[in-house]
Amino acid sequence: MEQLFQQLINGISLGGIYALIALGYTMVYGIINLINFAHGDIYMVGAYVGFALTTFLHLGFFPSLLISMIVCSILGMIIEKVAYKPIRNSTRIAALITAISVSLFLQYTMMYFVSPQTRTFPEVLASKRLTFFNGNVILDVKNIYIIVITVVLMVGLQYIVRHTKIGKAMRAVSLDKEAAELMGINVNKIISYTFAIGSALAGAAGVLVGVYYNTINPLMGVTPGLKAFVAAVLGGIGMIPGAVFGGFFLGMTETMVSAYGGSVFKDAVAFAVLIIVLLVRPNGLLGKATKEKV
Amino acid sequence: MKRISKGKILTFFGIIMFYIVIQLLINVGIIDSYIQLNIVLIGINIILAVGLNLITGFTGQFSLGHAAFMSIGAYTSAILTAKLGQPFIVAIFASGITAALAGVFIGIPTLRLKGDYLAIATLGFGEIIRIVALNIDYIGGAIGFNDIPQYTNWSWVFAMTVVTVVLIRRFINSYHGRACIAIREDEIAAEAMGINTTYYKILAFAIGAFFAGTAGALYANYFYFIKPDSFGFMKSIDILVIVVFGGMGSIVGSIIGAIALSIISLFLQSIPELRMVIYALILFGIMVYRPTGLMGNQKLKIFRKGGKNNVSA
Amino acid sequence: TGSNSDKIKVGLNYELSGGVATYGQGLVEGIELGFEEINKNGGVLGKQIEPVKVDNKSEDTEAANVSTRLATRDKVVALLGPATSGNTKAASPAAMQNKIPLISASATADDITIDSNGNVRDYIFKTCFSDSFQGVMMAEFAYNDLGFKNAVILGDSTSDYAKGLSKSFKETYTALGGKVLNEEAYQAKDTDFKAVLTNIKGSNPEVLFVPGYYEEVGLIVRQARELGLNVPILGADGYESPKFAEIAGKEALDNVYYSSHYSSMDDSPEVVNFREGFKAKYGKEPDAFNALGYDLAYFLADSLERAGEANSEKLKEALEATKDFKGVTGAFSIDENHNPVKSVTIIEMKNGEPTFLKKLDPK
Amino acid sequence: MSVLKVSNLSKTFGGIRAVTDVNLSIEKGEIIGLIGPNGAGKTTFFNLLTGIYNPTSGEVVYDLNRIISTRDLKPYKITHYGIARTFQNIRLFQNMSVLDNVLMGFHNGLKYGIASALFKLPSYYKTEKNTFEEACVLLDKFNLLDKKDEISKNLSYGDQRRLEIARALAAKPKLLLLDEPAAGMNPKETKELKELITWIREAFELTVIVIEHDMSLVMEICERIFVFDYGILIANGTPEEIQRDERVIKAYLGGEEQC
Amino acid sequence: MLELKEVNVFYGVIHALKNLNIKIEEGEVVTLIGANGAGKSTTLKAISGIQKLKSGEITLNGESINNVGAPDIVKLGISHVPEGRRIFSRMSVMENLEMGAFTRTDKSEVKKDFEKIFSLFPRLLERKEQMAGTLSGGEQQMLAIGRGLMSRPKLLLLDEPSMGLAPIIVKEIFSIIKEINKAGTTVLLVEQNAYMALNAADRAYIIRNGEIEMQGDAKTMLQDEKVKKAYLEG
Ligand SMILES: Nc1ncnc2c1ncn2[C@@H]1O[C@H](COP(=O)(O)OP(=O)(O)OP(=O)(O)O)[C@@H](O)[C@H]1O
Ligand SMILES: Nc1ncnc2c1ncn2[C@@H]1O[C@H](COP(=O)(O)OP(=O)(O)OP(=O)(O)O)[C@@H](O)[C@H]1O
Ligand SMILES: [Mg+2]
Ligand SMILES: [Mg+2]
Repeated sequence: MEQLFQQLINGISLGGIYALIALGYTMVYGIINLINFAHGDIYMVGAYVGFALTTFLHLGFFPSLLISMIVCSILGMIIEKVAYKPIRNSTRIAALITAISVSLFLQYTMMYFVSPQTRTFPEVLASKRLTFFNGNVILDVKNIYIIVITVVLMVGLQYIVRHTKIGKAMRAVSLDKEAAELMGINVNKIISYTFAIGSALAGAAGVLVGVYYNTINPLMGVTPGLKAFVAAVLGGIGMIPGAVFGGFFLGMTETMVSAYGGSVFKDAVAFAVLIIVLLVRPNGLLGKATKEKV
Repeated sequence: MKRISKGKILTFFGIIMFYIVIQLLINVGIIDSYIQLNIVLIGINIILAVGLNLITGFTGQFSLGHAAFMSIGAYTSAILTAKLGQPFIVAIFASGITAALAGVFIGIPTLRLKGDYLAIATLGFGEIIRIVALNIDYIGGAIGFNDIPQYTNWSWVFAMTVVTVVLIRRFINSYHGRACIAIREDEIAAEAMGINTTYYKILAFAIGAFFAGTAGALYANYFYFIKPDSFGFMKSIDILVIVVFGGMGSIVGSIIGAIALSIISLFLQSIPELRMVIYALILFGIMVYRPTGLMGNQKLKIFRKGGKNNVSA
Repeated sequence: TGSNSDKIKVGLNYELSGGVATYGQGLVEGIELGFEEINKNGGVLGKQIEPVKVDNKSEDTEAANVSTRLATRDKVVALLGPATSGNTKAASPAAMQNKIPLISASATADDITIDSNGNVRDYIFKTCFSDSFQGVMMAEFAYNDLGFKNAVILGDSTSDYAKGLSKSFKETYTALGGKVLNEEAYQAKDTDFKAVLTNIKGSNPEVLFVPGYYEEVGLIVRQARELGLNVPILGADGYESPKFAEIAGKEALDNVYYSSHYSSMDDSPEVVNFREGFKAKYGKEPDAFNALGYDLAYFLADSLERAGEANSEKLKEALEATKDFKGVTGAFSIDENHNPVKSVTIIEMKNGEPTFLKKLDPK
Repeated sequence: MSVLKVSNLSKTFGGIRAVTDVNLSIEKGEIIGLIGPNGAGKTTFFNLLTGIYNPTSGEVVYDLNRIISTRDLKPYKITHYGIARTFQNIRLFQNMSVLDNVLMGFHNGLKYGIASALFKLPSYYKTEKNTFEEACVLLDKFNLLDKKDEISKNLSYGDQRRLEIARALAAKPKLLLLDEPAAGMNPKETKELKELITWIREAFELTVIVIEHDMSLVMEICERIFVFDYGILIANGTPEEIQRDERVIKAYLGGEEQC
Repeated sequence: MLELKEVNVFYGVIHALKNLNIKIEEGEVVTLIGANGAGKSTTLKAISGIQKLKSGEITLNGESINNVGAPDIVKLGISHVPEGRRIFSRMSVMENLEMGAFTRTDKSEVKKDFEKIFSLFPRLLERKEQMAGTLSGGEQQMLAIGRGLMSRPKLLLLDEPSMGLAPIIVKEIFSIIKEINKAGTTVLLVEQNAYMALNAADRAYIIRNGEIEMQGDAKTMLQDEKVKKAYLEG
């Protein structure tokens, strides 16, 4: 029983991290229909910026988080301008390959400068733990931070995208860029904003996760990037609550597989669940089935 | 429409000559084991890329799990040749068949999934295969499968590459192939033309997977050693890169893409620190300056982003 | 083969990019430091050693490609690397065909030097422990010295190293009468192990055996302690790194034991010299890979001297005849299976510092 | 003989009743007009007839070569039954050539197996040659032969519409469904289209159902007209009857002058 | 008000507009007619800034708008209702209309305009929350026009607004055009239905293969034999 509670907490904590990364992913995804493989690497850059700020400049957690978000949003906008803008009208697969090239570029440029070695974050957040059931069930306060931040961001983003003018413009751009221009929407600007927001989220996730797990390396974005992509798809592509839901779902699935002794096949089962979910709900858990009208 | 034209005869003899010349060069030692190894690799990559091109380039089904088919073929052949002592030709066929069966198996979800949803499902499929292989002790699990007999040589690679290219080309030029292209262009209209889209999508997966399986067999029986991680997600991406680099929906493109990328990779071996950075820049350059790939042209555009075709997800 | 000029070419086939670039780069740092020192001191056989460094992208195909290239194009006298067992196996055929010795300092699989029929692979050597050796040692240590009767194994399911260690640990441990309650797994690059650790905690083992590398194990140790799983954790030479304590945290590391070649506690002049030299060149503390690479450089130089000329065939014979080579990771001889006969140190982490606990000699 | 009989056919989307309780039957060889205000459910009706949507209730029964009822309607099977259609938003295979588009139309009639394709057996050559020739004949009839190698998306709007009809005819249907074939055509082109439709009916022995907002076309070539409004079949009759029908005028045609 | 001087447009090698000259005065309804592929849509695209000119100049009230981007042209008071509707398919009808008013800041006036659009097209009111992509063809066309009007343009460019609409609605559309024109909006209308277009317009241009073939008073053109033969008679 206590174990089950502990596993639920583990699942939610892990899910919170996936959800946090998936948020930025789905944001960019939803607006320009691009599987932004570089998202995981922007997250990595965010973690390194946070590392540098806390280790060398001895800044506190929140200033580092903020600066890292700003740096990442600028990086995101630059990437968009330099890499994605020129291929905006080409095929989806060409865009995917471009995104992969950006991803490799970020990974290995970083590796070139900082070496592939793992670095450790200084303790910038005191680790406080809450215990229940005579100390048998433990919850790290950092988890609560991550989950609260994720949920707040989700609500905020959802509000922006659904109800503000700029958010609606983002959706309009995602549907038909030319028509959006005819409405007076500056498509370039909107896409830049989208990348700025998405990348800032990645940066925030990088610092948070870096602090949480304490280790960072230049390839740290690969697996979470993939998992976040899975989470985003699982929840329904381009849907902000979907990304969060998908993140938690994925985290919980992986945890429960391990909990029941399947740690060897943890990822395999997670992918199998993904495939099954998609077969049952081809547009993701929260996605609505929209048949093309002919 | 004459059956045999002069051009065809010329091409035929050209291909035969090419084979003989390379074989001679190998015999006299001008082509050493290093060049030979790279020729084998290029051949294997051509087979993989042409097969994936059928699935992704022609039929329009986004697949990120092609390496899994290769892996199935490689292990099948390894078991048959190393453990069961079967002849290579049997192993190659069996590899193709097992991979094709897997292709059918993963093709079935395509009934329901489209675009990125399909991409992630195939990616997941590839990962599942890899993780399962990591944990089967019979085939060595994570430790890998060692001491596979080396049967693959220039003749086998040449023969299999030519067979793959010729058969897939013929398939494309038949009404079956046209049906695949039609599905890529407009699935609803294709159905209205009487095309059983499910059937053709699965068929494309099965054929592509078959050849990937044979490529896996050639691979396993050349390199002595295989392990599940050689057929991971990045390998699938590498194959996709060849296809896109060469041009979606262009078989010649896939061939040129395989050769070009192999050569680029050889040049980059000696600059380890910047290798991947330069590789990334080359990929990026091609995508920006020739988004349709080396041999691609406008007419083969697929997966258009945005725009009015975006009604469904 | 061999080089006639005033240089001796040595091929370095390492994982310099890709998934396990840390290990490859770590080894190369050690090797390059070693060669630098050797060359400064007059080289080998009066010639300078010229390393030809080529990247294999952490891929086995590429490893085979690179070793063929080094053997046929660059005409090297010996091949060093790759780092991992899988890539070393892929690189071996080229060495065998071209009759050039290949030495790996970190490919620990048992079948690196012996093929599936039990024959020795003529030109393949290794200077590190075999997985079976460390696994056996740690199983005996757990059962006999620490007196624990049941254990759980938590290994990296993607790593041949962890798989090999798990296998031999389990065999020995059960043969001794111990019980392996559970075999759990994680995957390289995972960062969250809480689910599996919670599960392990539920099965109440006396000891936890975690074969793997310090990046993941550091996190595992840390998270285990956070979850109140305070049983001893045992492992092997993959733990050897100053980063280990940084990642896991000092307190968490109490009650952690591992087997290793080299201990930074050791203050023999060679070791001190190496540590100083390494810090001077790279500005950081060396880890096990650095040390193994460093020893590999000296081992090669030593064998070349004994061979008398830079000739692959002669070198092979010299390698086979190695007796009591003394390196910073310990002294070893090469046995008839081309494996080192090397004693293992068991190290206990105390307050974040590795402390010498015991030395075990091979049987 | 009724080629098509529809009974009590309904389709709802959520709360929207797109087609409600429609009953009608169509005789062999007729040209039928289907008109009605925007959103009246005409296209939806076509989609029901071709299996793209499943009806909420009711039934569709064809009597072509054999009896086909609702249950068997799968989009990819309809050409097999002898039904072909065009789409309101042109759906050509945009990046394929004009010729290939028409060749696609023949898909259903082609019979050689994959093996013949891979090994180029005689049946491959024979079938490919025949279809190629048939396709050329068809393109010629539609004045598209000289453009056969153009990429279809580069055609002008009118040509694209004609190509879509040619492609549908290639499937050798008994029943042809045209959804707003004259949209985007000028009066002159519309006139050519009228002639074309009457001609193909004769030449291919077809039954044709055409949805159109261009009254000149509907009134001139259709023998019978059905009028939909809010999903309900509100009128049914000859062009003259329809033109005089008060309800139709009020809902659809509008008052006085006709253009 | 708007003038195109010697405008040339290319799509790759296709020379779509050849030295085009068009002049539109304030308060006019001008129509542009021509066969398929003549270059009508291209002309509108050039004006609204989504198609780049190869050479020539477009001026609005005497000032060149060659280098003004499409979004800024909307702010200058030009609204383009494109061919093929181009509604935002996965947004609701209401949201589509809001996008039409993207450049406006006068909230209360915008609200009034919503009402106005709904009274012009009651059908849209019924479908207010529906995803635009599932509307019928004609409903989508109404939405496209409504959306175009939401920016309160001074100059409205309409590309085949009657396409796919029921006759009764077509009549309505033309009376709406007249109405908004009376209220002060200048209109440039592209139509296949030349008869109705000429009836509604003050002046007309006939374009052929990217060149102006004829121009003049719309009503005179209605009587012109050549025009009758080429564009009016079915
Ligand atoms: N997939 C769908 N989901 C929701 N509503 C739909 C869907 N398809 C059609 N509708 C609704 O059903 C009604 C009928 O649409 P349909 O397309 O059949 O009209 P139509 O008669 O063809 O009109 P038009 O002449 O304008 O093309 C419309 O109100 C439309 O909004
Ligand atoms: N994106 C494009 N790429 C290439 N050619 C184009 C493109 N758009 C239009 N064209 C060509 O430019 C010419 C003019 O096209 P445009 O769309 O302006 O004609 P239109 O007068 O609007 O015709 P329609 O009545 O069919 O709408 C045509 O020959 C057309 O084929
Ligand atoms: Mg319709
Ligand atoms: Mg037009």
